[in-house]
Amino acid sequence: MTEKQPLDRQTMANRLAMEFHDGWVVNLGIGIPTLCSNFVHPDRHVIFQSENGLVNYGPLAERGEEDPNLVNAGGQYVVEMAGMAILDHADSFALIRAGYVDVTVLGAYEVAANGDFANWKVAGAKGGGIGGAMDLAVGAKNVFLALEHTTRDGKPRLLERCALPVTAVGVVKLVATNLGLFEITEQGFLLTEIAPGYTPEDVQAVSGAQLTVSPNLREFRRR
Amino acid sequence: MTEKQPLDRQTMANRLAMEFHDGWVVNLGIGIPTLCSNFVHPDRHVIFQSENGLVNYGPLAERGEEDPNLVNAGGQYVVEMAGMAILDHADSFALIRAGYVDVTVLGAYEVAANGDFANWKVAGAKGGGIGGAMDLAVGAKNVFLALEHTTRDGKPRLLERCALPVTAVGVVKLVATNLGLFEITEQGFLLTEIAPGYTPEDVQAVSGAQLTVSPNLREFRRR
Amino acid sequence: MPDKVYPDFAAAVADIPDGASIMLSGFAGPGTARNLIDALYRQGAKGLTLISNTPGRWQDDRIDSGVLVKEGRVAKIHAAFTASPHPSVPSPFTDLYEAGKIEAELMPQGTLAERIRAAGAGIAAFYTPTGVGTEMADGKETRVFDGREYVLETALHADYAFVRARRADRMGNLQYHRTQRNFGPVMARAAKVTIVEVDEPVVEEGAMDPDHVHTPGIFVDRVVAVPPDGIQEEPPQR
Amino acid sequence: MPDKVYPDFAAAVADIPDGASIMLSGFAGPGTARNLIDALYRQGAKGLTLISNTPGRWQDDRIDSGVLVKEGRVAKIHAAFTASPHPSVPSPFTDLYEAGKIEAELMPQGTLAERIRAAGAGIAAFYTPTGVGTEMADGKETRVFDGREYVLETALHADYAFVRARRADRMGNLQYHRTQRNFGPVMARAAKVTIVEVDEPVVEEGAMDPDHVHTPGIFVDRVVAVPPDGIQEEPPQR
Repeated sequence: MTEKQPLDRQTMANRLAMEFHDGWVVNLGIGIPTLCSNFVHPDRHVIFQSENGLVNYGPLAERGEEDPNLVNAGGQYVVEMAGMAILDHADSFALIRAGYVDVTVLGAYEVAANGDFANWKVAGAKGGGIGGAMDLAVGAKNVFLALEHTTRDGKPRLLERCALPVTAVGVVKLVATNLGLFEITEQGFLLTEIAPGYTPEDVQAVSGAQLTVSPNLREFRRR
Repeated sequence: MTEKQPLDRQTMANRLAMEFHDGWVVNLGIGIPTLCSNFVHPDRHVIFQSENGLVNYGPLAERGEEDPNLVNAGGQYVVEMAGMAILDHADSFALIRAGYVDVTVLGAYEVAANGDFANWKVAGAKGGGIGGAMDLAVGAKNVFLALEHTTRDGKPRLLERCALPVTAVGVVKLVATNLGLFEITEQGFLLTEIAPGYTPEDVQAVSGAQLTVSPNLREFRRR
Repeated sequence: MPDKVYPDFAAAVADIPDGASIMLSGFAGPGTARNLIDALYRQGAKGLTLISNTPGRWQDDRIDSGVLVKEGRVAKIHAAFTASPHPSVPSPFTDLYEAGKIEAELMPQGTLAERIRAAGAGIAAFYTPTGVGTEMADGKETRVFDGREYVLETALHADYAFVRARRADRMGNLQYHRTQRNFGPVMARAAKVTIVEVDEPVVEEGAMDPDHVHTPGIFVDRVVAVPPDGIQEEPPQR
Repeated sequence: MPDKVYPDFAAAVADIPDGASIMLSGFAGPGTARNLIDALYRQGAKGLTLISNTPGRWQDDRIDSGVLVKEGRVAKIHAAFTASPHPSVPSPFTDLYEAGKIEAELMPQGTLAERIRAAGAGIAAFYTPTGVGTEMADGKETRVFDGREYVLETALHADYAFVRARRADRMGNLQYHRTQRNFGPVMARAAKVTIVEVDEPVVEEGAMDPDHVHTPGIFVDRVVAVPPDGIQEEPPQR
């Protein structure tokens, strides 16, 4: 019997990046999603877009080659890419709301079986941090999430309904956690790929929603 | 007794241009209003704006120096001015609606004592030509009109209420015709300057609204 | 990545079906995609809906939307003019319109631009002060904000946009020259498929300063460079 | 023509009264008018309303809106964050907000940008799909267009805007460098008085290609060039 091997953050990000189509416009949130840009598909090229007005930017800047005025939405210094373009903030969010982003990958505190998710406010807080997430969630053609399967104290993040205030309603299509890959369907969470050494029962035990197991369940793809 | 001398179009335009303040952003309609740009005030500089995205453009282009892609809203070739800027059409009308135009000078078929005017549709026509007039009329801080005092068959154009479909409601402040200069006040048309040889009674006789005569009535200013 | 550079105008408009809605950039000449309009004329599509500043003028030696209108290929037009701005400017539209053979929606030019902008910005509708108290507000919802009255206008979408620019790179990034820009940037964002003709040969990615790209390539689907024997911008009339 | 070039930051902010509303450009550093914020801090105005992406962070060595917040000079803030985006990023705002000593209106960043854009476009309100079904739509009017639900949002105006750009000419025409642009163009149009600090010495009119002016000077009221010993954009942290 294989030892249980939860997936690391880069593996989760890579798996979602494998779903990017050639030519897609991709927006990556802060945290695990940012790691998607490290995955380079051999025969597909994607365009990275950042809500602070960057279209078609390059990888993170190496030390010493940063331009102080060229950052992504996470405030990280990035480098230029041939064919890059700059927009002001209103035009950048116009682009997002109008559906020109093919996929946004976001982090989340919770995701629900009905496609709702929550990522802007923690329990009991007066304030929140929305940033561009609500616009991306309603504007992007596909919303993918990358999150740890449970909270630090072991509570499930995959739920029947979100307990926290939601970021958007019914938009999530695909979720990668450290335990597996889940499509959100009419029937809720569909477990399609699973971390090595785990059984569907293991994953169900730490989930707050009923999972459906794909008849084609396979080990989590790494390439 | 002075011979009656109706004002020519350039004189009407000049008179309105004398009201431009230093630094004003000025938008000129097709026809008589365009002639305002020929008036150069010795110690005031204005910025001409055109609704097709031109900010701070120069005079009409001389023959041979036209740029086929540089026209004003009347489709006339103009020359560049140091400090010129270009906007797209949405941004250009954003500028207009947001109140950055200090004055627009427009032509009109009719103007009413309540500040309404009509310049986009003739009687009996199915179609009309609005162009940028409605946006300018509600957006500009000042709306000035330049028009002949009567139609070709002698009917008045200064009326108690517009008969034609209006372009905007209650916006006109100042009107120059070939017979005089009129402020629009709470009491309606106030005749402040008059063409040489005309009496207020002469002007009233060809007007369709009751005129008030300014106690300071003077001959139409030419400089 | 799909190649956006098309070999000729015919290929760039080949798939446009009867009944398509098409935004046409251009104001008083500059920005008008005359080569694409000419190609569409030859292609034969009919029952079209056009969205443009005017219904076009058409003189024998110049191609613009009027050539489609005149041939009865246009079912409806959304424009800021349904009469010639000048009696001296011929419009093949007028006779058809008076005869009820073509539909038209007339609106203020700023409303036209903003409705197109809204479509490309994911905004469904907006309140504008323009047209309040005029026929343009007839039958529309009005509402007072901070003591001023506004009229509700909705986004205007289209299947295609025809745009003319000065320069494009292989990714479809565009630069316009002077008042050629006009409706180009907003139409490119509002249409499902944006087709662009450019004055100059297509350049490689990286040839434009990113600060000076007017329309990012993600809004552009097809690009054709106007050849030396193509239709150039209308020269000044002498 | 009034001279828009001011000799120093103190002069450029001297007339800002208590209770003024101020838009602050800047996103994650670039575009933040740190010298103007610093001058306003020294000037002493209080009871301010700020409109900016975040309520600022403030570390001893960096000036941003947080320095005004921390000193209790801000009565209200409109922002896309009322909590730190990262627990690692300090915000002087949080304690005051939790204690009820500062008001805040939280909204999605695209709604913030579009509300500012609307103010500078003469649009009173618009329907956006963002925030539907969330707390952000609580108490707001929603409406269905073409089968999709939208929420009504209104224009957001201000008395002043503080913007940082790369270059200005004497008429106030601006160019931004890369993501320094962010909120600059829309805030410059939405505020009654726009004050700009620029990286480079002010140039003469005519030094910029008209096609590459990002913000026309008619939206700009005051310009100050950042001197060599002024506050430069935050260098990368090592």
